[in-house]
Amino acid sequence: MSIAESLRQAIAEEMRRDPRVFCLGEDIDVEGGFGGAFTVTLGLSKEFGHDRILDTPISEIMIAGAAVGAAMTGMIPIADVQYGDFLFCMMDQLADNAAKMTYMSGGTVKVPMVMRAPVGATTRGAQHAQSLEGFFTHIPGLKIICPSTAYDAKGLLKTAIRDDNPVIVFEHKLLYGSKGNRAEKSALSPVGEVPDEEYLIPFGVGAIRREGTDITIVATLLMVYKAMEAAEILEKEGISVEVIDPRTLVPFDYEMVINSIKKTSRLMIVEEDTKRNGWGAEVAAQIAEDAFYYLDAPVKRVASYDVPIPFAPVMENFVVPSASRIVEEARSIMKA
Amino acid sequence: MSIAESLRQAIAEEMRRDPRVFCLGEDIDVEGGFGGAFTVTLGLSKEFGHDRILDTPISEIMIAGAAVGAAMTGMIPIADVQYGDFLFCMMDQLADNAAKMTYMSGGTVKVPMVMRAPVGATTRGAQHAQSLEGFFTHIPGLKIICPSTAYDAKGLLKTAIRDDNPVIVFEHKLLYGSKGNRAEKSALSPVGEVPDEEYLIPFGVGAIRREGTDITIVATLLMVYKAMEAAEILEKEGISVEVIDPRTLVPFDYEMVINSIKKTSRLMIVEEDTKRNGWGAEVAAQIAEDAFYYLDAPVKRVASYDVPIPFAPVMENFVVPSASRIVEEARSIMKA
Amino acid sequence: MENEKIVSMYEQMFLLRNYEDKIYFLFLEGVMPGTIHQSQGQEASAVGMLFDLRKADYMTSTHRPAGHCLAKGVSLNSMMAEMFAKSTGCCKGKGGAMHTGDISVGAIPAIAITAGGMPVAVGVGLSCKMRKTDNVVVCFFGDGASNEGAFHESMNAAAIWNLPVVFVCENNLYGASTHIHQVIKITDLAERAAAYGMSGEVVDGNDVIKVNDAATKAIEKARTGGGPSFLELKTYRRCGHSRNDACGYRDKAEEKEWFDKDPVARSRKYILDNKLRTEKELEKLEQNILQQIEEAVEYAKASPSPLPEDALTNVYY
Amino acid sequence: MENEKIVSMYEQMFLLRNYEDKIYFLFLEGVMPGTIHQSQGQEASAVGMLFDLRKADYMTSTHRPAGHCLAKGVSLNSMMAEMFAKSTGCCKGKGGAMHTGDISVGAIPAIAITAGGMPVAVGVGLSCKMRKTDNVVVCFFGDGASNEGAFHESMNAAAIWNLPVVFVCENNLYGASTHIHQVIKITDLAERAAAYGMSGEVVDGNDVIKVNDAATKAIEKARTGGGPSFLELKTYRRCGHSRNDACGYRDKAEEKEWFDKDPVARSRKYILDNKLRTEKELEKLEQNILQQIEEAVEYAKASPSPLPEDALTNVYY
Ligand SMILES: Cc1ncc(C[n+]2csc(CCOP(=O)(O)OP(=O)(O)O)c2C)c(N)n1
Ligand SMILES: Cc1ncc(C[n+]2csc(CCOP(=O)(O)OP(=O)(O)O)c2C)c(N)n1
Ligand SMILES: [Mg+2]
Ligand SMILES: [Mg+2]
Repeated sequence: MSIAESLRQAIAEEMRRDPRVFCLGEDIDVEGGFGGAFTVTLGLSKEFGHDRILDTPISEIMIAGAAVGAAMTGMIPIADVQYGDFLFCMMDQLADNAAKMTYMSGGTVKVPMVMRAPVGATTRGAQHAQSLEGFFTHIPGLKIICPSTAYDAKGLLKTAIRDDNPVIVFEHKLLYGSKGNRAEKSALSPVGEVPDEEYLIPFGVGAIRREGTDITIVATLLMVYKAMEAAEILEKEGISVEVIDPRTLVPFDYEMVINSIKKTSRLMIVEEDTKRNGWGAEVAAQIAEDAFYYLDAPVKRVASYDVPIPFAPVMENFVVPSASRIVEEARSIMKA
Repeated sequence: MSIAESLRQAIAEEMRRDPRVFCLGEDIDVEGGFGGAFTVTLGLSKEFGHDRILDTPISEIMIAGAAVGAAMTGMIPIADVQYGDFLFCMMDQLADNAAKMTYMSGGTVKVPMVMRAPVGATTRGAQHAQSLEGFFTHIPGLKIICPSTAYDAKGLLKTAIRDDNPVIVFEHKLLYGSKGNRAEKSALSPVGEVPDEEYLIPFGVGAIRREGTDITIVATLLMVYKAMEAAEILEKEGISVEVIDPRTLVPFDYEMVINSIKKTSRLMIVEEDTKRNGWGAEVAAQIAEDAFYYLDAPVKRVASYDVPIPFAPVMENFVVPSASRIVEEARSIMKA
Repeated sequence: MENEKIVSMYEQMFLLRNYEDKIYFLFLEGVMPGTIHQSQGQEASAVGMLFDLRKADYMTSTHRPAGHCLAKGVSLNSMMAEMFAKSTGCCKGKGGAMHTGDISVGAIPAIAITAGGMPVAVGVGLSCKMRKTDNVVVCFFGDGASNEGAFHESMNAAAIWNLPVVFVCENNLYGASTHIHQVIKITDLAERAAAYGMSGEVVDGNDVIKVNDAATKAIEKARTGGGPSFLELKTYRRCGHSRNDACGYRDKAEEKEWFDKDPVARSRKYILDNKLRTEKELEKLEQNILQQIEEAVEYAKASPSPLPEDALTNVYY
Repeated sequence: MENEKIVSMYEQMFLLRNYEDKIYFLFLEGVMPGTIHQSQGQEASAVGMLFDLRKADYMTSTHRPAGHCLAKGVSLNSMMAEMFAKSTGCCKGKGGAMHTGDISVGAIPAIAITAGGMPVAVGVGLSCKMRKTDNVVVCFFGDGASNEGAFHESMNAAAIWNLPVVFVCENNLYGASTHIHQVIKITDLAERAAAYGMSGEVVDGNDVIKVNDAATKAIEKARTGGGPSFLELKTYRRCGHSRNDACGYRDKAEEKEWFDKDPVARSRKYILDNKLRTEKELEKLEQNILQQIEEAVEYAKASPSPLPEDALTNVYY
């Protein structure tokens, strides 16, 4: 099953289970339309109707604010933004209202909402390419998840929908496996097993994608696959890489990473977000603080260079971390 | 001279020097009004008129976007946001337009604008208290400065106005020294010497506020003063603290910090921004990468706890780093 | 309108006025942290709009929330305690003067971002409709807020979805120090409703009876599936924008003109002129309210402060 | 209107149409990266609005910028090269299809955030006014964009400051897959101008002569200190919203009705009917344009690609 399909399944199952759950966003299921920019909500209105699969005007402030208001008063909105970049248009509602309402009210108000946002560079130019995780991990009160497989996408999204707090789901455009007109060139579109019986995946529990003994690589979303690709190559050179996918950034599974470092004593963080103050900076700083004495080498961050994402594929591919860049950095860490 | 006065002087001098320079913002110089929330622009319209000291509607998207458009076409806007928190309302214009225009245009367009934003917790509650540096250091294309003295405020702002790129100036509410009705309870309001002759301060050059041999503390804005206070106390215990004020976060004076660490081999970063993914995370990660072998102890970050800023002073004072917290952390680092 | 209702509304306005005056006094005494944005002069708006709401109905407010909150039923003691930053406050001392509220009585904790509460009100209205209740939401905001993008997106969404939202623009002529006619080119903000296919009406915001008439109509319309309305209440601040603001930006003649239209005094005069109560009866009732306010202050002062570590709780629900 | 102007406008529309058709063909061939948002069917808007602008005047555009850019004078070669992601592109290959422009001819690089270019246009207008020039800015945006907060804040600011901005809403009935009447409750978006004290006018956006008439009036007004105007051009996309969009959300009858009103065909017919040119003359002139497009493709293909490391330059000016 593709990630787009597993997300759709998660939404459908939760909407069947709980009448409070509904979706809102731009073009999420107009008749004859796209089902959202990446087909995740395609066809859901057939079963749930257009009242619960609510197509909105192009009004991001309202979409986020309406989700907050609905969540505070008995509903569980799943809001959709066509490209993660547009979260900037609703930043105030997410940072000042969604994230702070429970706290400002002294714990008397809850805001059980989900905000879904596609990220990643896909040769669309700088305003349709950003990975925004680092902006949102910096906001107390939000939970941040980033599923990289169909299995995780379904299990984590269902957990997010049942969480009493605002959760932002970062999904990667090249991992959806969107079909037809919405298919993405150069997409990876991993398909994965998704069991028929219901399951949930708790936040804050990472997944070891590959075991290794020389270097620990922490990566999310598309970068998990780049890291795995690099690990294959490095193995041939006798460098054994352990790849950890934290799956959620807030909360973050530091225990898993530190246990891995105890074994490898080397850490590389790979993120598509730009480097300066990306989520990797926090993880690197935290690990350097908590696991300082287990480390034989400095924590290495491989991230997009600190530039807006360029349009030309040759430049975009250079800016975003590639398997070969990961391989090179790994080699130099081993030399260190 | 107070920081508010030195900022006002910088603006006035640059407006006299260059007719392209103008100010815009809410309530920045209405007759009989406040001169901005912290009096920085008070009275400037007397000399420059209301065309160049432009009071705007409460329209943050427009304020930032208009600054971008004016900057692209021959003007040099200095935009004012009453509280830094409201930058979230204009986030898209700053992140997607101001920061990316030069790049997206292949270097053919310049955006010489200044965005002034007051930060810091002053018992106003969570929506009027945030320190947002960490959000903006994460945006490629912006320069970020944070003057903590009257001398720096004037010299850095003048440099910012003459810079061909968008510069965000973070100013601290408790350091302005705003007078009269706009005076802040529990403000520090440092007064400092400001020479009569013109001067500029280059970006990327920190200032050593105090020399020391045991621990290097990097702090900005209000935290510089908390760190100095802590240093006094620690000195009596025989712990010699070097306090570095980087003065600008993007670009950042890593050389000064690393040279200091070579001497002290211990680093503490103190920021009012919340810890997770604050600017301190980036500095800690970068130093842990570049100065790993000079460090005898993990880089320690002292920051606001990861919560929205609470209203009650007793809680606010607990959340925001205090001199005593810095002292305690310093002691434990020395034990490490 | 029944006479008892008029008297009850006066009582509430008297409470709001004297609560704010008391807060102002205490603030100047220095016993209260932060800042205050008070609503003296705008009591007819809060009371007239909210008097007929049910507990299950909702209200969203602004940085100037005290009147709205008291009129929606947030307890006087918990309001006062919040101002004193006590753990018995309606926000446990975590919210403060700009975020008071109590969801258990339908008062959404106030949002201090100008117009920031409007999209939230749309969501509340959407929720009322989706849950098939006949509850409504009254959304307060100021004249200055009507220039925010959030205003536009919220008005349009409520209109197309026919939501039970009553948008109430408290036009007190100023956004902080800026006169509304310096920042709009039209005469009445009510004209903006047409851009969304919504009905807009200008109301004398200093006459609680007129406000309440308009309110009951708009609320009934929303409750019965008639959709949103936009009411522009012309009113005025007797106080400064915040803290110790001398209002140097206001014309003294303008101030006098409006102070003469004081909603509380007008209502009191109406009651006496129409003999709904005698002077004596009114004084008794007023004493009673002043007494409650004093008790609220005592309650707040006697209440425990939060512990520093309490700051670490309630980040998540 | 002089006949030669009508012919010249037709030439430009023919260029825009065939440029887009060529791009579409090349895109399907797979030689172009990214996505495309094309403007076939909306040529009368770009050409009619911009034909009379001076080089020193400005234009802001959207995610659908090709027509606007070509009509404002961005060179055909540099447009084509940008689509091929070459370093000879108008944005050196860094911008891409959604950000084309050339400030040296007054074409602000396009902004792909819906309505995101509107506040920028306000700033450009402010700059034109503050620098005491008589330049104007034409600000393009779509029907869907009119529901963004940025639209509201920009319209109001331009109105109160009386800026030389001509707001042009290209109402092609859809925002992506969403019909405009599903997201607004009014009939014409032009009605929204009144909320800002601005004049608003509905124009047949598929008739280049009517568009140009409205344009010249609005531009003249802006140039002479008369302030901003709002024009709603009713038009239609012949193409999909982006890439290979089959437009399954559009009613076929609606499509037919609009395709019959094709602006390029109408203009051509007008020229022949009024004997401004003979069929032969038109074909010659059209061949010439098709030739230029082919040459642009050759130019683009022959142009050098940027180096990977070029990605690290131009972050700062
Ligand atoms: C987004 C945002 N911008 C600016 C402010 C600062 N501010 C607080 S109140 C206010 C004036 C609001 O005016 P109005 O909407 O008329 O409400 P009033 O104060 O008159 O009740 C301003 C500018 C804010 N809180 N939020
Ligand atoms: C802020 C923002 N939200 C959503 C999008 C995604 N998007 C791109 S074009 C578009 C439709 C715009 O419709 P309209 O304004 O009518 O312009 P048109 O495409 O019809 O030319 C949308 C929703 C975006 N680019 N920016
Ligand atoms: Mg007001
Ligand atoms: Mg459209």
